[in-house]
Amino acid sequence: MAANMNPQDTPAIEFEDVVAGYKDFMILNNLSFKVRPGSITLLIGPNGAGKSTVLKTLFGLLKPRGGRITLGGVDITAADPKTLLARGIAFVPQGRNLFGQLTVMQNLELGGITLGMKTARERIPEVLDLFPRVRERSNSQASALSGGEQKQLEIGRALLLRPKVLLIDEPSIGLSPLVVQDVFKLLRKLAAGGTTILMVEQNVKSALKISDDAIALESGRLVLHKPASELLADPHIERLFLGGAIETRAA
Amino acid sequence: MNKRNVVLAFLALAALLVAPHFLKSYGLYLLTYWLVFILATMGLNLTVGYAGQKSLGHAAFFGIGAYTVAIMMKAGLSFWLGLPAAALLCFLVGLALGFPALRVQTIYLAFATLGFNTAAWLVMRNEEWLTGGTFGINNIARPSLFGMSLDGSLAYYHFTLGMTIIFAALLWGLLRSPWGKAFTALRDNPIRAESLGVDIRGYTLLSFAIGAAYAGIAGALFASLVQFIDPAPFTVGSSIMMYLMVVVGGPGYFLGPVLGAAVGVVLPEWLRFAQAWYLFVFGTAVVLLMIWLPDGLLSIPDRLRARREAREASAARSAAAARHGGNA
Amino acid sequence: MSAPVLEVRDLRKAYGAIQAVGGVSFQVMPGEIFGVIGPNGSGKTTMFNSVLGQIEPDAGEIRLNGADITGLSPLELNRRGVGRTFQTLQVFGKMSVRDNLIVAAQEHKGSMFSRMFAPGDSGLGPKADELIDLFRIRHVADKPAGSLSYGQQKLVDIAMAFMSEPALVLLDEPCAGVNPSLVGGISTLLKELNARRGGSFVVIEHNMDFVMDLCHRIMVMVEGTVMAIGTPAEIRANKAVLDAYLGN
Amino acid sequence: TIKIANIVELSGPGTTSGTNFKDGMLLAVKEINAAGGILGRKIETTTNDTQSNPGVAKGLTQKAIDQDVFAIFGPVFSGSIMVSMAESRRAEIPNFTGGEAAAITQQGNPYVFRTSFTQATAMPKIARYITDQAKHKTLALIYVNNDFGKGGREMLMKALEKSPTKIVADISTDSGQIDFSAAVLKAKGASPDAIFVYTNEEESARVLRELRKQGWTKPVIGETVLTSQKVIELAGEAANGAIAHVGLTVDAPLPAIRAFRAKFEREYKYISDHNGMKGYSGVYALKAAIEKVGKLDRKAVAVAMKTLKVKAADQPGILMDVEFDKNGDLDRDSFLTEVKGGKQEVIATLPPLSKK
Amino acid sequence: MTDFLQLFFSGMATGSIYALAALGFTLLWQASGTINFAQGEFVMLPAFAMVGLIAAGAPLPLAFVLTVVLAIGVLGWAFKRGVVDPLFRHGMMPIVVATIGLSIALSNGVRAGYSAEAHPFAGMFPDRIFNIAGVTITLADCGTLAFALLLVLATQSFLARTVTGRAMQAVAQNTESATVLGINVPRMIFYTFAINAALACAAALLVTPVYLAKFDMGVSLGTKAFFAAVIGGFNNSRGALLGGVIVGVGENLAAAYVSPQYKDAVALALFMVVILFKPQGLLGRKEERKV
Ligand SMILES: Nc1ncnc2c1ncn2[C@@H]1O[C@H](COP(=O)(O)OP(=O)(O)OP(=O)(O)O)[C@@H](O)[C@H]1O
Ligand SMILES: Nc1ncnc2c1ncn2[C@@H]1O[C@H](COP(=O)(O)OP(=O)(O)OP(=O)(O)O)[C@@H](O)[C@H]1O
Ligand SMILES: [Mg+2]
Ligand SMILES: [Mg+2]
Repeated sequence: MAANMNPQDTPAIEFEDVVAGYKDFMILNNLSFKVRPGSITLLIGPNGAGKSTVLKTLFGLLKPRGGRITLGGVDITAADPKTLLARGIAFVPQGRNLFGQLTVMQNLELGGITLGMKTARERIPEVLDLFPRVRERSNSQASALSGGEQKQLEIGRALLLRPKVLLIDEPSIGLSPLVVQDVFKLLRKLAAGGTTILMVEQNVKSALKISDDAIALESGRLVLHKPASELLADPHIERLFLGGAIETRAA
Repeated sequence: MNKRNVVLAFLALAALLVAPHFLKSYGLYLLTYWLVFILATMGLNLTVGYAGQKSLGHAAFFGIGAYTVAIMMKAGLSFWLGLPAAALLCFLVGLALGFPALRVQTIYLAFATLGFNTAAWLVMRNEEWLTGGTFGINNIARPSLFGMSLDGSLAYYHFTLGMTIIFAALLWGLLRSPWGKAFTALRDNPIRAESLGVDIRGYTLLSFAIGAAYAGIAGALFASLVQFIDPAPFTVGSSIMMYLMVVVGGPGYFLGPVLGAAVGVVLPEWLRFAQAWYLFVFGTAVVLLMIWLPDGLLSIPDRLRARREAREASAARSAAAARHGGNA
Repeated sequence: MSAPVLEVRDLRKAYGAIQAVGGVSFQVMPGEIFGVIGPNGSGKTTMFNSVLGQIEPDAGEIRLNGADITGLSPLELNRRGVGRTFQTLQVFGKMSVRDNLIVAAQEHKGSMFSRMFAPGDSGLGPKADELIDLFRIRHVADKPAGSLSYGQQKLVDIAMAFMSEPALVLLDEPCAGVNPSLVGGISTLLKELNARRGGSFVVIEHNMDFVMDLCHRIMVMVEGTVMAIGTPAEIRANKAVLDAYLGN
Repeated sequence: TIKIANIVELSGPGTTSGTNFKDGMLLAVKEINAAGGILGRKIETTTNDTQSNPGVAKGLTQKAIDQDVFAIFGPVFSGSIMVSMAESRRAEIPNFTGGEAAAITQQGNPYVFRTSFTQATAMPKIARYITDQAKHKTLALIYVNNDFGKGGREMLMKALEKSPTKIVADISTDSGQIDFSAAVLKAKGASPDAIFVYTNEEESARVLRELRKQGWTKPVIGETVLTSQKVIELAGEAANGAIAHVGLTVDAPLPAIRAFRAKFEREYKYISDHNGMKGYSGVYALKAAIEKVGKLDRKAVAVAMKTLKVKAADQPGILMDVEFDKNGDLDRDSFLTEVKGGKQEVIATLPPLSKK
Repeated sequence: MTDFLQLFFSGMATGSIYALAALGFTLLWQASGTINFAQGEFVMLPAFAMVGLIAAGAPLPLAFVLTVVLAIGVLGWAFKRGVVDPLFRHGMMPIVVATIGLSIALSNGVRAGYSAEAHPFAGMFPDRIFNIAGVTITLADCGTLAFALLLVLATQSFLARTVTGRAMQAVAQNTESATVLGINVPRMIFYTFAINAALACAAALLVTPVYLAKFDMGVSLGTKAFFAAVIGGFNNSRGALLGGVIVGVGENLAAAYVSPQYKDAVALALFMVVILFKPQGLLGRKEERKV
C-alpha cells in the first residue's frame, strides 16, 4: 500500500531529509518518509535506532537541524507542541509521563487543558469507560498506580483530545496481553474513523497485524518502508524480528 | 591521569611554589586563606558533589575543627595533638549527622544539616566558658614542624600548601578506588544502589564523616592562620557560601573546589576596585556564572569534549547512512 | 525433593482499602525459572517489593534457603545472593554504562576497607565487557546511562542484575521495550545461567512468548491473590486464566 | 601624601556602625585636605570592607601594611580589632579603633588608640547616675548577646557591684530580634525601678515600642545608643522619656558638634551617630599628634598619642576637649540625655571620670 | 496565665509575619520545584521601593500598587527570564546557587546604592492598642494575622482548585509531560514568579513596620520563614501559616520559660524533630512512591 501510494495524495505526515538529535549528537540523518492519512504506520527497529527521536522531533520536542516536516502539506518544522496540539496531533511518549503527586482525575483534566475545562470534563467519562482499571483508581495519586495502570491512564489522557494524528511510543510496555489487544483494537477503530496513527512498537508481531504500513529504522536511517501485510507474509519474517537481520538484508 | 594532566599538575605546583616570591604579605595571606578553603570545600565536594548528600552545615565542622585546636592549644597542648583531634572529632560528629541523612533525603536533608549548623553555632556563641562566646579566642599560636617555626607567613603558607596537597592526594586515591563509584551510585540512584549491594547506610555516613574531617582539618589550619576565632565565620551563611563554592566550581569534579574556593575567597578581593559595590558585583558574577555554566566552572572541558565526541559520532552515523545509500 | 530456594507464605500488603497483595504463597525450587503473570494492578510488583525488602509487608513470611528473611533490607538480601531489577528504569544516570555494570558487582569483592585500595574497576572490566557485548551496547558503553534510549537503559538495568551472578534473581518485566532479537538474548542468558550454575529466577512479564518458552512454572496473580500455579502447558489450558489475563 | 587605611564593617552585622565610622572619617579627611593637609601634606585614604569577619580584617590590615600606610582606622567590631591590632603592632602602625570593648586596650599594645570611651569608662558614669542621682534600687537589664552587649553588661555589673542598686533581671536578646514581648514581660515581671536597655539601634527601637505597648511607664535607661537619632527615628513616639549617657552625641549643646552635625548631614543625607563622630574626631586626634611631633614618624606619633591632650578650642575637629592615657584610652566630658518630644536633649554634662 | 496569653498572642503576630514570607517558599516549591534563597531580599526590595515612593510623595496605597507592578516586572518577569528559564532544566543546585548570588547582589546593591541605614515605615494600620484581660495587642498585630490568613487561604485554594494552579504544579512535577500536554510552561512559570512577587510585596507592606526597611532585613526574615515553611510543610501553603505561628509562639515561650540565650534552639529543636519524624512537614503531603 505504502509503496504504491497515490502520488497525488497529500501525505498526513512527511519527513524530508530531516536531521535531528540531542545537542550536537545527530541521531537522524536526512530521514525521509511519508505517512498516509487514516493509516496506522508502525515504526520498528533495534533499541537506540532513533524511533523515539522521530516522534519527539515530529512533536516539536527536538528542533530539527535540517530538512522539513509537513503535516497534511503544512510545514510544521519549527512548531512547538502547543501549536501542534491545536492542529490535532497528540503524543504519548515512552516511559512514565504522569504528574505523580496529582490524582488520576487531575491528570486527566490537565490532559484536556487545551480543550477547555468544560469539554474535558465532558469527555473524561468516555475515556474512563475504555479503561475500567483506571476508573477504579480515579481518586488515587497517580504515582500510586501500578505500571500498567499508569500507561493506561496516559493513553487515555491522549485520547481525550480526539486527535487527528496520534503519535504513540510503545504503548504495550507494561500492559497485560488482554489490554494490549484492547488498545490495538481501539487504535484500529480510530484509524477507521480517519485518525492517522504513527506508532512505535517492539511487540512487532501483534502490532503488524493491525498496521497498514511499516517503517524500519536502523541507526537513524530508513531501511525499509512496506505495507505491513507484506512484511507479515515475508518468509524471512522470523529473521526480521531478530533485529540484526535487517542489517544483513539491507547490506 | 593522562600525560597532559600530569604536566598541568606540575605547572600548577610550580606556580604555587613560585607565586609567594612575587606577593606581599596580604597576597600570601589570601593565598593561604584560599588553600584552607580548598581543603574545606574538597570535603564538602565529597559529601555533596560525589555522594549527592545535600549538606548545608559544613561550616559547623569547619568551626568545630577550629575551636578544637584553639581550645586545646590554649590548654597548653600541641597543635599536632589538636589537628588529629579536630579531624577525629569532626569525623565522629559527621558520622552522627549522617544518621538523619539515612532518614531524610534531598531538600529535607539540607534542612536538617542547616539546623545542625545553627545548633553548633549557638553552642559556640553561648558556652562562653569553653569557646569564649562572642569575645572569641585570641592569640592562637602557629605550630612548629620538626623544630621549625611556622610563625612566618611564608612558612605557614608552605605548610598549608603541603597539607592541602597531601589531603587532596588522599582524596584522589579514595575517589578513584571503588569507593568513588559507590559514592556516585549513591548520588545517582540510592534505591538501585542498595539493591546491588552498595551499603548506602555506610557510604552515606562515611561521606559525611570524611567530608567533615576535611572541614575539621581546614578549620584547624584556619584557626592558626587567623590566630583568632569567634563564631562569626561558622554560621549557616558560611555553610551556604561553601555550598556555593562547590557548585560554582563544579560539584563532582575533583578540582572543582580549587576554582570554587577561588571564586568564594579570591574573587571578592579582586573586585574591591568596585568599592562599595564590590559585593553586588560579586553576587551578580555568581548569578551569571551559574547561568553560563550550570554544572560549574570545571564542566567546560567536559562540555568541549562532549561536543567533539558528539560531532564525531554524528559524522560516523551520517557516514554510515551514506554508505548504505538510504533505503533498502 | 530438595528444599525451596525461596518460599513465600501468606504475604499481604494493603494500601488503605486497596488490598494490593492479599495472601500470596509460593515456592521457587533450586534451578527453577518461575514466571509471575497477571493483569495490571494485580499486585505483582507489590509482591516483589515486599519480598525484596523495598516495602514492608503487612503480614506473611519469606524464607530464603530455609532462613527467615522477612523484613530484611534490600542490602541484606543482595548480600545473601538475591539480585533484582525494577519495573521502572533504574540506572545510574550520570555514570557511564560500563561503570554502571562495574558498580553493580564491586561491592561483592572484598571488604569495604580493602576496596579502598582496590583498582578502580575492581577487576570486573572483562565481565562488564562480556555483558556489554552480549546486549549489544558496545557503541554506547562510554556514554552516561541517562542519555540512552529507553530500551538501551532497560538492557543496562538487566545486565546490572547479572553482574554479580546472584543465585536468585527477580526480574520485573525485563522484556518491556526491548527489541525482539534481544528478548531472545535475555532468554538465552537466563537459560544458560540456569543450566550452568543452577541459578533460580523469578520473572514478572507480560510477554507471553517469552514466559511460556522460558519458565518451568508460572504463577498467575489476580486481584492480589494466586489464581493458579502450574507448568506453561497447564496455564495455557486454564480457562480462568485465559479469561482473566491471556485472552486468546 | 599621608596614606591612611580605613578598614571597617561595611557589610554583615556591623554595617551601620562601620558605615558611620567611615563616613565621619572621610569627612574629616576631606576638610583637612581642603585646609591644606597635615604639615602641608594631603591625606590619601583607602576604604576596605571587613564583611564583619575577623579573618578578612586580618588580610586587609596586611594589605594596608603592604601599602605602607601611615595609620589605620577601624575596625569597629572588637573581634576584628583583636586581629587587626596584632598586625598593626607588628608593623608599628598607629591603629585607631572604633571598638568599645574594654579588652582592646588591656593588652598593652602601644599602637592602638580609642576614638571613644570604653565601656569601662562609660558604664561607671551611667551607674553613678542610676545609683546616686536617680536612686533606683532595682534594675532590669536587657542586653544583646554579642560582644558589644555582653561587654557592656559585664562593665555595668561591675560598676553596680558595690552600689545599693541590684540587678533583678538579666535578659539576653539576639541581634536582629523582632519580637521583644518575652524580654519585656520578663523585665516587667521583676518589677524593677528602671529598665536598662543595651542593644543596637533597631533592636533598641523595638524594645522601646514593646515597652510602650505593654504599658511600662517607669524609667528606661541606656548607654549611648538608646537615645540616638536613629533610635528616635525608628521608635517614634515610644522613644520619649528614654534616658541615656552619651559619650559623643550630635545633639550636644556645643558649637563644634552642631557644626559637625550639619556638615555630616549635608554630605551624607543622614544624621551621624556616635560612630560617625568617632571616625571624625579620630582623624583630628591623629592630626593633633602629628603636629605635636612635627614630623611623619609613626613611632613618635604613637608615643605622642599616649599622653595627648587636645582642646577643642585649638583643634575644632576634635569636637570636645580630650585626653588620652598611656593605654590609648581617652577621657573627656560626656552627657546625660533624654528624649523629649522626639528630640534628644542634654539634661546634664558629666565631667571626665578622672575628675571625680 | 495573662503572661502566657500575652506571649502567645505576640507570638502569633510575629508568626504571621514569618508566615507571609514562608508562603513564598511553599508557593515556589509547589509550583516550580525551586527554593529561592533570595526570598528575604524579594521582600526587602519592595519595602525599599515603597519607602522610596513614599519619600517621593506618593500616598501609601499608590506606592503599594506601583510597587506590585514593578515587582511583577522585576522579581517576576525579569527573574524568570534571566535566572529561571536558563536554569530550570538543570535541576535544583544551580538555581539555588544563583539565588544565593542574587541575594548577595540585591542586599549589597541596596546598601551601596541606597542606604545602609534602617528606615522606618509607617504601616497601613493606625497605631492603636487594645487591652483585653491584661493582654495588649496592637491593631497592626491583628491586621497582619488576618491578612496572612487571607493570603494563605487564597494561595492554597488557587493552587488546589483552579486548573491554572494545578497546571503550575504539573510543570513543577514533570516539565516535559506538561509540554507534551500543551501546558504553556513558560507562562506557568511566569505566573508562579509573578504571584510570588506580588505576595512578597504584600509581605513587605505588612512586615516592614516591624522589621524596618534595611538592606539586610531579608537575612533574618528569610531564615525564620524558611524554618516556618519546613515545620509547616514545604508543599502546603497552609503549612506556611501553621509553621510561622509555631515558630513565633515557640520562640516567645522559650525566651520566657526556658532560656533566652537558647530561644532559637527551641525553634530549632522543633524543626529537627519535625524533619526527622515527619520530613514533609506537619501539613505536608508525602512525596510519591519511588519504585
Ligand atoms: N503506594 C501505593 N499506594 C496506593 N496504592 C498502591 C500503591 N502501590 C500499589 N498500589 C495499588 O496496588 C495495586 C497493585 O499494584 P502493583 O504495582 O503491584 O501491580 P502489578 O501487578 O505490578 O501491575 P502491572 O502489571 O501494571 O505492573 C494497584 O492497583 C495499585 O494501584
Ligand atoms: N537525551 C539524550 N541525550 C543524548 N543522547 C540521547 C538522548 N536520548 C537518546 N539518545 C541517543 O539517541 C539514540 C536514539 O534514541 P531513541 O530514544 O530515539 O531510540 P529508540 O529507537 O526509541 O530506542 P528504544 O527502542 O530503546 O526506545 C540512542 O543511541 C540514544 O543513546
Ligand atoms: Mg524509544
Ligand atoms: Mg508491576
